[in-house]
Amino acid sequence: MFPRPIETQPRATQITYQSLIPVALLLWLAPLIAVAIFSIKPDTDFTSGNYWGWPAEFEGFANYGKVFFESDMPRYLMNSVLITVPTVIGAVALSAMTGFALGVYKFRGNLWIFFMFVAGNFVPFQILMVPVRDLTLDLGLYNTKTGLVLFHIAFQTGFCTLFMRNFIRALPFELIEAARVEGVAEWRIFWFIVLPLMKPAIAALSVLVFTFIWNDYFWAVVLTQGAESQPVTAGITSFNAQYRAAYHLMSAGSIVAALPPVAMFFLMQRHFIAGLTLGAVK
Amino acid sequence: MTTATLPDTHADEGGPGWIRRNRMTLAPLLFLLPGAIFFIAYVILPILQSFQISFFRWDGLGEPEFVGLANYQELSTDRAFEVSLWNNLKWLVLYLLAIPGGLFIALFLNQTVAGIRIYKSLFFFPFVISQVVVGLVFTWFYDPTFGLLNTLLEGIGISPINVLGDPTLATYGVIIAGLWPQIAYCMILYLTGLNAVDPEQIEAARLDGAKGLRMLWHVILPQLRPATFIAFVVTIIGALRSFDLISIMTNGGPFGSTRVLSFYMFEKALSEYGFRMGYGAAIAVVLFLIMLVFIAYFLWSMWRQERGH
Amino acid sequence: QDSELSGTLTIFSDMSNPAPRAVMEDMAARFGEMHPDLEIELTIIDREAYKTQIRNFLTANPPDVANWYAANRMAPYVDAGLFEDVSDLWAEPEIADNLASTKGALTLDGKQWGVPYTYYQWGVYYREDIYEELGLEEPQDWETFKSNCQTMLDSGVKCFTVGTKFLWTAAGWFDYLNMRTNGYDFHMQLTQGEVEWTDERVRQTFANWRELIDMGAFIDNHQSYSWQEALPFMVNGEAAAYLMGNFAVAPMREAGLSDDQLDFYQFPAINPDVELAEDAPTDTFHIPSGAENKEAAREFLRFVVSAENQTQINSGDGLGQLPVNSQSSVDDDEMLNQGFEMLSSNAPGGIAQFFDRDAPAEMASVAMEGFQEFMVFPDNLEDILGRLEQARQRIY
Amino acid sequence: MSGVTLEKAVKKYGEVQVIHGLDLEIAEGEFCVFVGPSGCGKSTLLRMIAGLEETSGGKIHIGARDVTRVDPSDRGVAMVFQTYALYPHMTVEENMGFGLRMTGHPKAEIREKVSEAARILKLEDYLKRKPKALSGGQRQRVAIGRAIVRGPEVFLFDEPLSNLDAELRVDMRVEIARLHKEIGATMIYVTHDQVEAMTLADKIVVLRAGHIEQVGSPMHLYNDPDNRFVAGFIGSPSMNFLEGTVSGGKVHCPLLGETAIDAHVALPSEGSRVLVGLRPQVLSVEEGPSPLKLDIRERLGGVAYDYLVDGKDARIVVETRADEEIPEGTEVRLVFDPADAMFFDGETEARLR
Amino acid sequence: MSGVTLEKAVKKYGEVQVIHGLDLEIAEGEFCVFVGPSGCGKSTLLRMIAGLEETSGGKIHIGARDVTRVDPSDRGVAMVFQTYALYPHMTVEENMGFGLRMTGHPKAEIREKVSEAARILKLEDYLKRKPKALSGGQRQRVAIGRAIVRGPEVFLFDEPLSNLDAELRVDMRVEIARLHKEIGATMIYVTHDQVEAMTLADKIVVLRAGHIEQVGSPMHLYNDPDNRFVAGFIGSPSMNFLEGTVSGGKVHCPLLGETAIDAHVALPSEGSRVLVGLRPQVLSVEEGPSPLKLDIRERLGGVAYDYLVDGKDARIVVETRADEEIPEGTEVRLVFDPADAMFFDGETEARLR
Ligand SMILES: Nc1ncnc2c1ncn2[C@@H]1O[C@H](COP(=O)(O)OP(=O)(O)OP(=O)(O)O)[C@@H](O)[C@H]1O
Ligand SMILES: Nc1ncnc2c1ncn2[C@@H]1O[C@H](COP(=O)(O)OP(=O)(O)OP(=O)(O)O)[C@@H](O)[C@H]1O
Ligand SMILES: [Mg+2]
Ligand SMILES: [Mg+2]
Repeated sequence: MFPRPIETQPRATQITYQSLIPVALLLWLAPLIAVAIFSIKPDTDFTSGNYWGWPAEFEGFANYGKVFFESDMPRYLMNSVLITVPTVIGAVALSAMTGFALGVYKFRGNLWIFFMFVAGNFVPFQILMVPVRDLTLDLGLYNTKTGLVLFHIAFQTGFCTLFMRNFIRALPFELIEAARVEGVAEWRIFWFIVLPLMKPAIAALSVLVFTFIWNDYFWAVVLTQGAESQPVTAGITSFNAQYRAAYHLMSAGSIVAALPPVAMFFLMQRHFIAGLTLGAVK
Repeated sequence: MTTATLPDTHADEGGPGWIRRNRMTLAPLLFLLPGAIFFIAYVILPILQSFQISFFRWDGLGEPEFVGLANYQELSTDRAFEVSLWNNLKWLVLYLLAIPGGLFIALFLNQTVAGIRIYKSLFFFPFVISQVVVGLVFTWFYDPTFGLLNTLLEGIGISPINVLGDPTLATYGVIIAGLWPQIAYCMILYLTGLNAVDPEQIEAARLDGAKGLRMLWHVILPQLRPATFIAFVVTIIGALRSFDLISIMTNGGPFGSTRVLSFYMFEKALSEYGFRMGYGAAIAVVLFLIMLVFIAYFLWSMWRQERGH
Repeated sequence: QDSELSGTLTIFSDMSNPAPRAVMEDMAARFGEMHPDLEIELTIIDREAYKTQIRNFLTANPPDVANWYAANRMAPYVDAGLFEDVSDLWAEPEIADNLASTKGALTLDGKQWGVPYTYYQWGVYYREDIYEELGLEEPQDWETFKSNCQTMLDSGVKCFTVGTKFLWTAAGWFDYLNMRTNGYDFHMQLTQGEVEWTDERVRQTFANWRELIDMGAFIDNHQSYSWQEALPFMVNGEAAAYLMGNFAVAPMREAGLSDDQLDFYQFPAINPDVELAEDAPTDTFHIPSGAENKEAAREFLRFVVSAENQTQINSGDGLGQLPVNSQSSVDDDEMLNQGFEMLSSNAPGGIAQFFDRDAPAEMASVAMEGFQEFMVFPDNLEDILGRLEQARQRIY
Repeated sequence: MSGVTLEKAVKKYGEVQVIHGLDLEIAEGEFCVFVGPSGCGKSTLLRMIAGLEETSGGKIHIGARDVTRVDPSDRGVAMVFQTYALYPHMTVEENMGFGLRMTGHPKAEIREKVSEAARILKLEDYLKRKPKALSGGQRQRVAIGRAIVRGPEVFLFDEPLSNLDAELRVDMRVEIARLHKEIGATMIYVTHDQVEAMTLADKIVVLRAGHIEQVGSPMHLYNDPDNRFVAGFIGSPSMNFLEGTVSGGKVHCPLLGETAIDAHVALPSEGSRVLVGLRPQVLSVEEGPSPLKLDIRERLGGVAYDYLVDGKDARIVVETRADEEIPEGTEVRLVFDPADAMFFDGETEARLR
Repeated sequence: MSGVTLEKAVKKYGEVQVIHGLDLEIAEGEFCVFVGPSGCGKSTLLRMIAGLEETSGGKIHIGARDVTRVDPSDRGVAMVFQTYALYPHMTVEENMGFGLRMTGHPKAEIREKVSEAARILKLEDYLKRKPKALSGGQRQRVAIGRAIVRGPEVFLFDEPLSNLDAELRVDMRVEIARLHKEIGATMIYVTHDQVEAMTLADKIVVLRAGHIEQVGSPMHLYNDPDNRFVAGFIGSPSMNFLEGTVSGGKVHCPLLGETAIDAHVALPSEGSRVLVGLRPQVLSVEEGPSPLKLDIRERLGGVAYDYLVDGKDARIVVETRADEEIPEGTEVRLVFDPADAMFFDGETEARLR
């Protein structure tokens, strides 16, 4: 292991290290901690200039209550869920199939099609902005969650295909051959053999795509408008406009917006990190 | 596949016979089709369309008017475009600092002490949070009147600075905000990379007398090359796509000094005052061409890998 | 007499803030009562979102009636043939007589493309209590304006708060300084692209502006704030005045400023030779050319501009703004009264819409960015003007 | 059940031909082993028979049927892979029954066949386990069980034991031999472990670079190889080859000093190069002046191997049993019965008989 | 150069003790092999000598120096790892010279030493290649070369050949033996391949569960094992053990039928359980009524192994040379010279002498 395991070092070094980590962590997360503290401060702290001090009193319930019951935040959150979940399902389903096709079959152009997905995934998505917006308009899906979901599925399919295909490639090909010798139809091989084996990849991808989509802002701005279809990332800005300089509420709103991916991350940490390293691209 | 259950009198010509004989061709096609259709419709065709639109003058409402290369000509004299291009370059270069930064933290955390897993994931935290929130947080951090930065600066007797209001500093301010999650990302990549470093090689190097930085440079870093490569790719992509933070933190300002290409094209094509689809598309094309260098590099190295197998 | 109206009338509106929203809903309900056979579908969209969304629905699924703004702001849609020519309405005496003051703002290519429903004055909102404390009066001329400011600065209060992050607030200052320096007609020529930005008269405007900047009249770091974020400076007494539209009054009152603390004055004359002119942005209703029920739509527009309706919607419980119909009465509100007084009797030069409504969108965005830069780096003036001139030549 | 016949079977990958028109007959119930150095085409040939690789030319028959263009699933073969290829998400029982389930057999029948196979392979106690929870040898047995369940006409094995450690390999080898005795089906088995080939096969097929070098029973190949390649490949330690020249109807080898070998075979013309093949088992050494020196003696307890070198690159291995005490470094002479020597042509490497 | 001495060496991982106070002396220039079953602590012990694991107790000397707390790089040892542990991004030359480079030797000297090592190992043609472009055996040679270049007092090998295939393993084994003769340095070698141990070692250390079972020369361990464990571990195929009981000064084994064995050793008291150890090489079989049956005969050309079973779980291996034709399935009797049998106590498993 590098650097040298700390257990083999003198006791003093060990203690220094052990106490350094939390300090470093506090510094590293200082901005977030600040926001968290903001979000439980009373309004008066800001007018009286107590920005960085300890909250004069705990107003967390009031602040979060306001966010949940007196603003459009719940609506935005709901939108985010309704956008993110179908996208995750759609992208994972489509890419499991494309990944299977590209990973298992040999046919002319296989690698080129694969590269098409990969390259498309790395495209600066701004170049898609004008045409995709027009396409969405033409489909009559502008400013609908469906429009956003369809696009996200398509775009994420590129990334997911890269991921899935490489994962399937790494599966022992003999499993598929064994099934073929046993007379199993191709789609059944996909369904009964490959899909169950891809569970870890599917889990990792789902978490990854979930955070990507949840945190998307650009496309939310380009393809949707207004509280009836915008996700929380876009909503938070209009929320902020609504509450102007009310930092305690803005902070509470930001925390609420950040919470689902964070929760996802903590619940599915292992998959998440596996996903990042396996796919290793956004 | 479903037809097999029915008795079929024409088993020999066409029908299931044909399906059966060609199923190794049909199967990949059918599996590929839904994903490919989606992807082509929403990604590939739009790229081509963008190229096409960039040759037109179009306000997105009326009829597009073909203007040839006029948009590109205008770009070559457009100061705002020039600023955006330079800013993109700054992003590219400075964003790469995330790689050594991530490596440093990863090395710091690559120990096995109690609770280290929790620490690792907490350090990774910033990456999971939406850039919108990151942008807001840093905007407050930089706030000229009450921001923590200036509170601290005052504390040590330096006059306050308005990072995001100063055209010479604003871009750097935004990049620093962007580095925060990106460093976290690189850190995780390196942590997993370090996990995969062959312990026997480290031991061999220890017997060979390599220590500290020399060990890092000669033995560890070469083994971390895959992680570095990936970190490089994602950082470049992140740098070129940067939009959210700029939009949240400065909205391109002050007076356009923090624009990058992606933001500028949004401004030109879709924002409140933007009605120039053709021009926006031309900016996108330029951005795409820059990115193409990296895409080509990535595909090339992937192609080599595939060959290597 | 109108009961023959039938079918559906779809209305898209951007009146999304709580008070305007109620007004709009009420207006639709009342119109519906008058026409029982007519079904009214009202869609209210977030005001900011509406600005970009209008492009999409005008082409994709046009309603029968839509909100928008007057003057050049509607030019792209008029040029693209997306708005219906409503000159016929303006030929009706009811409208022609009572709305004459805003006819110009709704005229493009010699035709009228919509009707106004409200407008509001711009001017200087100030902290009466601070002025009193320092013994200052509402200024009537440029010198007093500056000397007042100096007094305030000496006592540690900034003269003006402003938040230019989103640029348009700087344009308000330019509008006033330019109209006071060069007059309404010149301002209009400039926004129409008929005058060079490098013109000596334009420079004079900026020179006047610079005097204020050099004094330090504006709060620091205004480029980091939106107009709302600049409010606390005034509320907290760190700045004494705000050049803003009347819509700023509500949040200031909300933030705790009482009527004793808050007052309004007209931007004073600079060049005594030019007549005073004012910004009074007009909000409007239009009929998209793709509308299906144009007959009902026209009837709705007539209803909107009627004196009675305008009185009602602009009242203090409603929009709290000024009615356009000259037969309407103005609500009894300190600010509105002053504003109405000012616009109807003390604006002989003319009434402008606002910079980003008078100038084409692209010009507006380039120019406003220049204004912001000027406010921070006045020394860059030459460069800025050169850029604006270049843009002018390209755009018009 | 039925045998397998190849007729001019050819396999090309693009331009590269890896199987060069092989003819081969494997009788019903025979245990046939393909051996050969790595890359010689053993796996490819097996996979062609399975249908996993397309046959580029020639014909393949299983029994009387021409299966050259038939899908793998319809050939009536079962294959056991080197990596076992067990479905990791299914239990042993499900693994073994999967093929039947997918081809729509009734549940009861599947269960019956699976339990019969499990009995043969002593897997009854593991039916509910996942492959992960099994040892290497058990996994291998499951893989074989999966093949048995389908009751194929032909079993194909591709190096099934190479992932097991030495001890287990011996056990499983014995078990496969027993299985063949019990089921009696045709089996084709690929290996490059020649102990496996020798002990299991009824018939060994020696392949080299896509060609068949020799076909025959193990002892036949050991005792009567057709050429130098087969002679060197079969037998452990490998046969020693000494360079020699024909002179006066006898063979002179520089390494043997002055003594010429009296060869009772048809030697080529005077002065031709020949190779003298001598198995380590037929050699012994005695001290004496010689170009050869005892380099290293490896003692394994029961036997010892003496490595002789001539100072250049020749190396000769001699298997000795008695614990003679010739010190390393001594010059030694080879002693053998000329009747045990084999002779190969120096050019064609064909056996001289 | 110098030997290695362990004094009460102890290794603990937390609470778990894996090396239990070993004493061992390895003379200068000696080739010492550690053998033992997996997990017995061979690698741990080797790594303690290298300094890669801290020593929890006791002392380690290399030559006269106490190195117990010395840094690995300063111990004057070089290690060859099972996975070779070559730096993949460096050429062969750089790999071999890396250690010297790190300790600041001048370039010319490094080059000289590298080319000397390359000569010894016949690696001259590959100096510019990266490890990826080398075969397994070549990689192994580079790993050894890297050790040689540093001119250490002690070479440590941890199962260096276990990743090679059978044939290469034989070659490399011979090569390592030659290297030891040529350099003459002290070498410590870990393996669980007992052929390697037998052929390479001057001294074999048999470990079990962190204890030394026996130390001695290979032939000593083969001919005179101290206990059942060593007897079973050394020799291939393994020694057969037959259960027996002492009765009337002789040993009765059920598997041998009525005949009792006349043991010329100090037997325990009447009725005690003893184990009779018989190597496959000393056994032969003849047809006749017996509890044993010839199950399978494996013919390997030179030798054949007969597997005898008793229908329960005993299995006896007999090595036969002549090609007797006893058919499989026949009942057979074991024949041997009682002088070749070894006896072990049934409880302690210690050798009875
Ligand atoms: N897909 C392929 N494309 C091109 N050549 C191939 C392909 N698969 C195998 N070959 C070549 O065919 C030859 C035979 O390969 P095969 O796998 O049958 O060898 P093998 O005898 O099984 O070797 P091993 O003992 O290593 O398994 C080799 O030279 C190999 O390089
Ligand atoms: N880091 C460790 N922590 C705890 N126990 C360990 C550690 N490393 C090894 N052990 C234990 O020490 C014992 C000896 O391990 P060692 O690796 O030396 O065995 P070995 O003889 O080399 O086995 P093999 O032949 O499999 O390589 C084992 O029981 C192992 O479980
Ligand atoms: Mg093979
Ligand atoms: Mg070990």
